[in-house]
Amino acid sequence: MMGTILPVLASLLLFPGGLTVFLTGMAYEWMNRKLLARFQTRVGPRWFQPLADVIKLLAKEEVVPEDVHPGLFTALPVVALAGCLTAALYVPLWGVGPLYNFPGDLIVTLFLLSLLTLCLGIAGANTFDRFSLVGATRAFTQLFSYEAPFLLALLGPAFVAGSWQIDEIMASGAARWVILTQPIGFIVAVIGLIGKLELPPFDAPEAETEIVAGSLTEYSGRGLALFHMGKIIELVLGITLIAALYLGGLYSPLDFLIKTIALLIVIVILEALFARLRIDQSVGLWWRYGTLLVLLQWLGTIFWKGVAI
Amino acid sequence: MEKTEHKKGFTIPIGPQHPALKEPGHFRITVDGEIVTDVDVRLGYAHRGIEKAAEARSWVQNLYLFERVCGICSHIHAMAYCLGVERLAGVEAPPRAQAIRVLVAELERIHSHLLWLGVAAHEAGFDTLFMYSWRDRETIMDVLERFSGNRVNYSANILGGVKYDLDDEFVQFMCEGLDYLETRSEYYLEVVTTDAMFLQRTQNIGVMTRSQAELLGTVGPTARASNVHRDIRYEAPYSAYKQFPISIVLDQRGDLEARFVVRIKELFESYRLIRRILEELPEGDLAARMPRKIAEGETVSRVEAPRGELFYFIKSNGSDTPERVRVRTPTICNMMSVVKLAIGHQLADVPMILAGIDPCFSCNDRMFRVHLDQSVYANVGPLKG
Amino acid sequence: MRTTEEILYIAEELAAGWAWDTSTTKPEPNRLDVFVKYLEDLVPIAVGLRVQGLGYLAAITGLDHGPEADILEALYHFCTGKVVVTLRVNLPRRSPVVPTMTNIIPGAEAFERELSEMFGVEIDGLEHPSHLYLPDDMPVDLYPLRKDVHVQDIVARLKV
Amino acid sequence: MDGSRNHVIRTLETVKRWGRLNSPWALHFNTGSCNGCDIEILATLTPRYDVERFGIKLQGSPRHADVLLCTGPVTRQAHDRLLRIYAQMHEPKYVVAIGSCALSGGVFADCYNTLGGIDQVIPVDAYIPGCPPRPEAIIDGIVKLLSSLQPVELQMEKETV
Repeated sequence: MMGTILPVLASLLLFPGGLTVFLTGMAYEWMNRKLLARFQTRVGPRWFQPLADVIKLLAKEEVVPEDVHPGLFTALPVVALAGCLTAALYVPLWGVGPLYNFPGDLIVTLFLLSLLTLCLGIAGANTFDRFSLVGATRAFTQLFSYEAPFLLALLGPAFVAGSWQIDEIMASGAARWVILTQPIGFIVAVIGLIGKLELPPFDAPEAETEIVAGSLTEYSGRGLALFHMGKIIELVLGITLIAALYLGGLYSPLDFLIKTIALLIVIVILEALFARLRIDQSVGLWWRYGTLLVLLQWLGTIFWKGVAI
Repeated sequence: MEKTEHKKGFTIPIGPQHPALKEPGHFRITVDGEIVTDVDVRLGYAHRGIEKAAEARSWVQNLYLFERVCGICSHIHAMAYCLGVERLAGVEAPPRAQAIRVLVAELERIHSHLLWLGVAAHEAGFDTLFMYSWRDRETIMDVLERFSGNRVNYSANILGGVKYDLDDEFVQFMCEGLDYLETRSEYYLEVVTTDAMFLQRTQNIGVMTRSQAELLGTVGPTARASNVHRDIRYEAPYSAYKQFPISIVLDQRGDLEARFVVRIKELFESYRLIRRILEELPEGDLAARMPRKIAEGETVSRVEAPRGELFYFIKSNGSDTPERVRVRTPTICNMMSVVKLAIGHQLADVPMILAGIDPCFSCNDRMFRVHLDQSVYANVGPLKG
Repeated sequence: MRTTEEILYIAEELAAGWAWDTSTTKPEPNRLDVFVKYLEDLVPIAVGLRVQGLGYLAAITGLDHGPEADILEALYHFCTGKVVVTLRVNLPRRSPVVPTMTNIIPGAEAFERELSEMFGVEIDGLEHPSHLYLPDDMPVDLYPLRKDVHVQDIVARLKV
Repeated sequence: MDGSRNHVIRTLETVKRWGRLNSPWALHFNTGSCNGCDIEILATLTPRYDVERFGIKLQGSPRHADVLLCTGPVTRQAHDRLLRIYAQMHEPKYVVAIGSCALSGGVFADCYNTLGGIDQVIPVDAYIPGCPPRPEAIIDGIVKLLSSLQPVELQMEKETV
């Protein structure tokens, strides 16, 4: 009995879930902030900055505002983080193939990753703060417009491989990188990820100059820390997934580092380069172009597959 | 937090503490979804009662008080005050002092416009531009610091002239700074007119036609972006602007992009003027002697601050303190336009439109708290772009 | 573009033609002070200035001539180019009232509200003649810029 | 048993203190200043000074902030807002008064609408003089404030006494 539980616990708390994914997330957040700072000719944060932020937030007093459902207020960050941690089990983190797999785990992973945005939206709607409410509305709007293209873009490689299982898709794409055959899908996936994570220029749901901190305006201390960690983990998982499916799979830690960091740099460049889009602009952009392009890509792939057979 | 449902719609407060406003103002924005249906302004959070305090202080002490009406345009406030008091006393500052005053005023304009560019970019979520323009602004801050010893309230004016002189080393330092800034400004002009993503946030947003701008009484770059010829330096040259004329920068479009373009183009005009002043800097004294008591009389002193026309009305009763000093800052003239322009736009555009007039609440609030009512503007007509 | 002299001439003619008993002075070469005797002439002259394209309302200044003179004065500054045309009206200190200009000049509201708050001048016809432009706890009958009100009085009457 | 428990608590406190020291998120509130100090606070974010080096981030929501940066002589209208914002911040919180006006009222000391300094309204932990203080001075002030936080040993002794 103990023999079976211990490895499961270890995989959840140490590797690839839990500790490893936290530390990786922090490292990537640091890289993100540091690179952005360098692009803006600043020095940027020190290497331990994300860790200090999280520790400080965890040690801070947490107040549950009036007018909110206290249970929901406390539970949502936990659910969001738990979703992200669970998703870590199905993703080839650090290039050490996914720990668990079953047919269709891609879909489950994607669902688990959407959980964070969903929780963010509900958290905003739960607090009767005006900024939070607007933030929640925007978060949901963005959820609907960015999850779909992201999902479709990731299903492209799955379709080629003829499987919904992450490691099988990875294996089928190893010989020929999917990015070469489905460049549009790749671009949509990267931009979809930025939108999903609410990073600039798609950060309308938490646009500081309009609605302070969006859904999270009323959160502080532990809740904020958990949401924050959920976000950085989702960043890591998102780029891992894209790298695994589009960039020829991840088979060693070195492989993982090179490909994910390259993707991160692309994302940071986009962050630094553009002004924030209004929510109607970012949504319009995706429903009008993103989704359409992916569908075109799909049609192409189907056609090509038909010819090949 | 009170419950938020209103009969009229959903109200979002911006300020007095809000990331978009580095200064305290309070806007109540009623939205229908993301569309703004009503805007209400309340000011007065920075109202200190300066005009009353001025009546109890001597003419010289007041110089330092008015310099601190606003930290961004401190020189121009002091300059307007000095020009007015000198006119009342019948004293004219020596030509060299006049030229140095104008030179510092133009340096201040450069600093203010670059500051504004950064803040406006930040409102649009374009932090890279914000960082770049503020990095370059440090050049001008260095110049000002080297000139006067302080970065912000440089206190170059005294009644009757200026305190500091220019030396060759400083002029050299300043010219290098200006050369650098000129190339940077060209780059910024290119960015704000060609960056497609940024244009999405500025083009055809907050359009104000010429007649609307006139009716609302806007001043400064906000008015000039709507093709209104209103620049005191050009209309009614004061101080050294008579010898060193400036050409007026106008734009036809009246949208946010035009306001960016006008302000950046004004930078080039400032660089040109400063170089010209340095070439033809008159020799002579730095200050004329001023009497302690100022002769009885009233005068109006109008100067062009970075944000628009600054209006001082000074009345002396012949004693060593002023009878009345009335300060009308440019922001209050332009504030009306924000209220009108914002309606019908997206919520996300409101900070941009607000930033578009370059509001300065501490200037503004030395006096006001305004409650604007829409019905008053009914005859202005819709201003949606 | 009209010269300073032309503008001053037009304004002078206008003041003489549109209102009774109006005297004008030129305190400075670029300024024209129009002393408006009857309050009801104030708005028509402003309309006249507007029609002639003579400037925009740059500011409204209040002046208190002190309790002895028993007069408050409101100054409406209109600016065009170099010219500043000032309409001046005297008001009794006890119950000063001026008509609103907001119907013809929307931007006047802020200035009028300042006038009313700082000097206790009632603005006839203003949509929101409400009190309190100053801090919320400012007493309604305390007008900071009147000469007989001292800073100490205000501070003493305000708590906190 | 008690000793080891103490040890654990001490370690935890040290870690917490380290976190607070290295991640001060700031909230800026202008209580009626002339903007001079405000633009210098904003300048600390920008490339030349870059406070992100020290982990200082400017936050929008009082709930997220640890340090309240106040500028200005506190006008009567801003008084209530200042109190409210201070109340909205969560423990531990620190207040820094920036600029002469925030210290004592500065040139506005005898104006009728100012209260003369932040410490007339809320407790202040650090004062940064200057009109306005240079960005370096502001950064120095915040860092000094944080490094003066009570060392863990002292704090624990106090609790046991």
